[in-house]
Amino acid sequence: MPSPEAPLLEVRGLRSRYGPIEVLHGVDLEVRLGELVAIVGANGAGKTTLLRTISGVQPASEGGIRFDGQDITRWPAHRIVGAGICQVPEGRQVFAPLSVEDNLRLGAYRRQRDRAWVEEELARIYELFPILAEKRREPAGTLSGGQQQMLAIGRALLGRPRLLLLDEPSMGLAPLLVEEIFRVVKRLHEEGVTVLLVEQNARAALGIADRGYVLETGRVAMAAPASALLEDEGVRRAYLGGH
Amino acid sequence: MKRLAGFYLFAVLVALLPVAFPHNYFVTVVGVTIGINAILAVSLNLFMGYAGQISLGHAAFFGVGAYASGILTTRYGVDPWLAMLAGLAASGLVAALIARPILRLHGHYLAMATLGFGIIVNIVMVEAEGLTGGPDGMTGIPPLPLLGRSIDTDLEWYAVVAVVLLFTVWVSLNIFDSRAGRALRAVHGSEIAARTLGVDTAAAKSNVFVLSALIASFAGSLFAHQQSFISPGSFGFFFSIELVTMVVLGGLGSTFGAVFGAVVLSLLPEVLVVLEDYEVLVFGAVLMLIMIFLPQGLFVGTVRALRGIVARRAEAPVAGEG
Amino acid sequence: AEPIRIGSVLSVTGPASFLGDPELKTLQMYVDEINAKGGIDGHKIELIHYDDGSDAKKAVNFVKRLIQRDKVHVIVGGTTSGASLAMIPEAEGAGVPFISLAGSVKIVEPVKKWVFKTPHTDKMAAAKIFEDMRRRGIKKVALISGSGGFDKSGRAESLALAPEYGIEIVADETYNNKDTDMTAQLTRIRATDAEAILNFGFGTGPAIVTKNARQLGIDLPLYQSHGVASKKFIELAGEAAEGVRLPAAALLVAEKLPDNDPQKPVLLAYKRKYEAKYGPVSTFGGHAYDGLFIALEAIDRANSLDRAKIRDEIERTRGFVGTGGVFNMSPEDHLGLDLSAFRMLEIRNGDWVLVE
Amino acid sequence: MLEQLLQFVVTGITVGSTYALVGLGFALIYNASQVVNFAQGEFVMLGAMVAVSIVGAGAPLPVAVLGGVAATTLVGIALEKLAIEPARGASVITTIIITIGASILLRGVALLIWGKDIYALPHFSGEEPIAIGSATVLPQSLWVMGVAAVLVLAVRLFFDRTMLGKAVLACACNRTAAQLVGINVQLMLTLSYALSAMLGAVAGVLVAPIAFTSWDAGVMLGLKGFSAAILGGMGNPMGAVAGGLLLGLIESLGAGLLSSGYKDALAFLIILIVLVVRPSGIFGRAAVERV
Amino acid sequence: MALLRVEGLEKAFGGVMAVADLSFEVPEGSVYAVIGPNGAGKTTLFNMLSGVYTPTAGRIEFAGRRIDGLPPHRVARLGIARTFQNLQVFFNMTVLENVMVGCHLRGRTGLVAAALRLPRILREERQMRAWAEEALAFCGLEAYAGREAAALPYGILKRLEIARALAAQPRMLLMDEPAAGLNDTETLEMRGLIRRICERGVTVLLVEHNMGLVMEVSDTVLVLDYGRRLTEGSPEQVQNDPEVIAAYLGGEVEYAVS
Ligand SMILES: Nc1ncnc2c1ncn2[C@@H]1O[C@H](COP(=O)(O)OP(=O)(O)OP(=O)(O)O)[C@@H](O)[C@H]1O
Ligand SMILES: Nc1ncnc2c1ncn2[C@@H]1O[C@H](COP(=O)(O)OP(=O)(O)OP(=O)(O)O)[C@@H](O)[C@H]1O
Ligand SMILES: [Mg+2]
Ligand SMILES: [Mg+2]
Repeated sequence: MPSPEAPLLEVRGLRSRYGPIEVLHGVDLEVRLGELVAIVGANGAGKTTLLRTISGVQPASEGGIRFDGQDITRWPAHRIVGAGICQVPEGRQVFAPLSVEDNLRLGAYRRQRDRAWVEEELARIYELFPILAEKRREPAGTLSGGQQQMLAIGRALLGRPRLLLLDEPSMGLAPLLVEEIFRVVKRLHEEGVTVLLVEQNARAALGIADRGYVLETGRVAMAAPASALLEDEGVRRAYLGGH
Repeated sequence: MKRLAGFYLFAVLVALLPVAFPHNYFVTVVGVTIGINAILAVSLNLFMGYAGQISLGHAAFFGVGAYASGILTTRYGVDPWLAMLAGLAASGLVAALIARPILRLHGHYLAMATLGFGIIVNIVMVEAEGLTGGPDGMTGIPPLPLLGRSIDTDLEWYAVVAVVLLFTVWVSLNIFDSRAGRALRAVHGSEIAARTLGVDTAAAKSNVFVLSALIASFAGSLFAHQQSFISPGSFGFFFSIELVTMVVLGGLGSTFGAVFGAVVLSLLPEVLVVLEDYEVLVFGAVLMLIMIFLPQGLFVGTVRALRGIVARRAEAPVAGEG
Repeated sequence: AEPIRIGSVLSVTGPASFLGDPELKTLQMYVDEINAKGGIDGHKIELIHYDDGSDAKKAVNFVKRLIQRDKVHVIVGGTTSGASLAMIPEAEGAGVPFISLAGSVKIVEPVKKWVFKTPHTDKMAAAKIFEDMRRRGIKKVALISGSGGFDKSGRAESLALAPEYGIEIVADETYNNKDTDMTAQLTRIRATDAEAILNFGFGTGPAIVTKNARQLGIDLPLYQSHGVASKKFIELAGEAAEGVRLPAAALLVAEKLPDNDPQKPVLLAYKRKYEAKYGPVSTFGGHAYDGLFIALEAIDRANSLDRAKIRDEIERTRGFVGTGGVFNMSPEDHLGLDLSAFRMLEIRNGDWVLVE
Repeated sequence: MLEQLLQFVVTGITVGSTYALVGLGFALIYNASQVVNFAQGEFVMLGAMVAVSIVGAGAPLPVAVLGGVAATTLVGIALEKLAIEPARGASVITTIIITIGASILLRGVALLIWGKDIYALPHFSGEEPIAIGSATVLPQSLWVMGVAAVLVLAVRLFFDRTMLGKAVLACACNRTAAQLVGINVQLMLTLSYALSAMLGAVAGVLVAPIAFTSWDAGVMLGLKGFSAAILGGMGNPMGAVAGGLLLGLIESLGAGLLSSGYKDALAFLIILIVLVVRPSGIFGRAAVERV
Repeated sequence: MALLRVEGLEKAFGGVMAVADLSFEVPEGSVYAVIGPNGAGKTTLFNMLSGVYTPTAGRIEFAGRRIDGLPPHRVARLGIARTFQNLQVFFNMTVLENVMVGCHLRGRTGLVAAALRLPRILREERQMRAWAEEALAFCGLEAYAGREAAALPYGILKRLEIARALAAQPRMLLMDEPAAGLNDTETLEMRGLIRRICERGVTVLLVEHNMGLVMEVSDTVLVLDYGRRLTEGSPEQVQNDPEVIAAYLGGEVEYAVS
């Protein structure tokens, strides 16, 4: 059990590269238990790469990642998921030929033993996104972009995350649903799930976050309480449309 | 000029080899085999590497060319060059006929269709004994006349095949950086996007299929005259797979990769032959090891690795070519 | 003294490997033995061999390699007819005596200056079979054959020869050499009025044909070709092989030959030697034996390593007792065997029995 | 004529069941990785060869069958661990070339161990033909058909009803996403290679009594199995069976009614026609890719 | 005059009516937005307009010509280009090459001329390269020209698709969620880009969920719901339409509008 102050997720000096090109140049970041932390940054800053590296689908070339007191830097991805880190990946990444329901159930792949919980959560997700219930037998590949995004979110929730990594969860969603998503994130946060949120809608993200990081070309440029970032002139100019 | 720098280097190498080793079996005899295989691999790479399609029936076009030359010259006394033209016409026609229906298929289904086509052609070679001589093949194919004499010696053949190979490589490199070539590579990248940008993908695929069939057929005619003997076994499904292997082994999409793959795959058995009973085993193992450690292919993988080292030295992102 | 360089391209792997393998073993065994005894007139023998993997295309390069790089004095080899035919232009062009180990008549007909061969031809096999059929009064025959060179050539020779023996071919079926079931073809044959079945093939095909015929309850006399002349066939076909007849070289029944048979001592010697080292003999290895010794005796007679002289001496081979028969070559006949080289065998109680 | 036809159909089904069994193995690995495993035919050969050796050593047939299947399964696992796994991130085509290399290697190994001889395995329940009307069939063929039917159902249930099966499918369609839901992609791959090696070996030992086996026996069976799997619709176990049976029937009817020399050409021609009409095979569903 | 005229358009997938009985007109030179809930049929509409799907009923007229049922490359030839919601970048090429494929329709040399490198190829290559560079610069991507497309972040790729489509010099550009994945500042830049595209005389058909962007750049907004027209009007009209608010916008639009 980590002590209350000890961060649930701790990233230290993380470097990551695609082939010869390094894109994370030593990122330090932490998320405490129960916190909602937002990351903002321009296109190509390395937000997606950071989340991929935390989830273990992208190798870290240097530095370390600790989760819940354990060093998970070199763990295989499936073990990291097993430990409770779930991700809504960029670009949805649904299992196109599989049915919507199979996609969701696969989200609970490592939670299969909690049968009752899975059924309950499934029902909850269908309630949240009724269209998914309607299309439960359809191949996920036939869904519209926004519907696939809903599916990706639902799939991650079925993993019963302790730490939820969200990579632009509102992308491609209708305004009504964007609101809904933010409500859900907020609720999860209140229920005690720790959240690391990457959002293009920085204003909204920082609006519900406790703290925020600004990532610039693979480095943390700023770390501060969310409210402070919202006020910061530089952040406003670069990420919030300058208002 | 930079665009063709590699080509000039290659041309010089091809030209110098026989000068340096005029009576070396590996240059003048195996070199001809390698050259023909390289022509085939480069032509297949147009279809596979550029357009992102697959063909497990490429050897069939090689065979159509060879048999056209063989049959017309020995049975009907047609002039070898005319026979070669007839082979080209036949291959081109067959390719054009099957291209449209078959090239609608994708991935493994396309592989199956081309495989089936290749096997059918091969069965005809075996069964139509009256024309083809059946499984034992046909002998006595005359040498190729050129400039008033016939090409006979190994060295002469080396020269002919080298010229054709260089021409093929040049053509392939030209296509890479051209409107038509980019359209093909776009088909590889995303067929839908290519279509919405005005590329008639069906036509593009079909054209390159026909072109690669024509080159293969030409190589087949050369082969028939050079060997003076042909049999169906040389044009079967195994050889088609070997050609695909050459292309991938060298590096899919790269012209020199295809040449390189052909060199390695043709030379390997000549070298491994001393291993006798272990030859098959070692051949398979070598093939696997190359692909495991250089999944991009021997040529492309090595070039990338070298570039990576350079880039890391310079710590600057690099731009690529193909 | 300069070693005698004997070159060989054999199908040691690939579909024809069961032919090429015993051929290579035979060559190696005798070459080693002769060298151990000090060679021939002080000349050691150097055997240079390449495996064409049953691919005629490869054989062409290898024969060039033998001629250009290895500078061999004589070539013994060419396992398949395809490979042999492919090698002929090179041997002819370079003027190297070439003794082929493959079956097809085309290799020596028409006669080519530098090319000889040792195995019986398919035509002889067909003739031998038809002779036996005529003796048994069979007039209508169903033909079934594989798709390989051997099979097809056998089929063609049978079709051409049948009328000479007053035999009508009432069915002409084929199968693929790797097929696993021939009941469809045999069902068609069953519906004809054939009085016997003749199968030209080798490998698994003939065994499957034999078994399938029994499965379908066909009890016509079944003839196989010399392509199955090995114990393996009996083993694979099992009980179904009972009563099957085939023409074969005397090697298969060496022990059962009458003592006055001139071939008997040669056969027994080869057989004992080979079996002591490698297991059951096959007639294919025997062809290599014949080829090797015809070449060596010719070199001995020529008393020179001059290729042309060796060639001339090979052509003068008379009364050479080999495993395939007694060879009498001539400028018109570069094989030198007659029908008597073949014996008609029948399988009884899992063993060969001489029919005559 | 009708009598003959019955025999042709029976033969077609017999041969087709073999193709179906081999095709099933292709479908399995394809489902896990979209890779066509060119070494599938060698699994068939290995299963039979090992069983032959065990019988030769004097063990009873059931032991030999189990031994052949077990040994081949291990080879399948080894292939995945030693060749597929280290090539992580290789494209589908590169992986396919690796399997081509593996098939050559396995043939080479078989050549060293067993030489070039042809071997037979004893029939499981005798060789007395069984009459079906005017047609006959060997008991061994019934074994082939029966086991094929059972295995197809099993494979189908595996993919349709179990989470494990779905996880295998998930790996093929999106590796990253599969990792992100906590699937051990490596393990799934190993599992699928193990299972298809097992399927291949089962096919091998079942067919060896009828069709014999030798170091290169896998090539043609592999080709036919691949054709069956494609004809039916790659990845669909039912498709592999339908494709196999259809292929068997085309061959035997082609040989019986038309020309035996061109029967294979006919089979491939029909495959071509089917594909032109149905580009994803008989049972295959067109890939859904939205833009 | 209307550049695009759609009448009674319908697309059914099995039982699902993705688009039903849809009619509208797009005047030349305008920015015309199509909005609606997820799954309303917007992308399906684009797929039909660009020839990727064949409508099950109805007609599409572009510049007075009927184009429904035409294959995509024929549609493209008439002057319709598009971007994709699910990126369709040529990942096997560089950024410049991607955009040069965009110029495909403006060139005319074929495979044989290319193979033999006839002199006109050289001229055309130079020309295409210039066009492509111009399109890249227009979208602010000149710095990326030589980069492999596969190694670029999402946001850049979205702009690359726009540059590629513009390189075809279309009369009409279909943009499917160009601002998805962009932060507010980048969305502002996108707004500028769309305006400039429009200024070049290209008619823009826009699908977008970012209402801030839609409301600011569009001349007309069409709202779809379940494949049918819900309403059509100026941004102000649509924004205040209670039906649209209920079905799509929701009460607190603060998250969506920048
Ligand atoms: N597969 C890849 N190969 C090489 N480089 C890559 C690859 N993917 C991303 N990059 C590079 O890594 C850097 C960071 O990309 P990343 O996708 O993490 O950015 P991001 O912050 O998520 O951007 P966006 O907001 O557009 O999603 C970029 O410069 C990009 O070019
Ligand atoms: N190929 C297909 N097969 C089956 N259903 C399809 C197919 N394409 C689209 N649909 C269905 O049609 C409907 C409309 O999809 P479309 O992608 O057009 O929506 P959209 O308006 O673009 O939504 P979004 O805003 O989420 O991108 C959806 O319900 C979708 O599931
Ligand atoms: Mg990102
Ligand atoms: Mg959409």
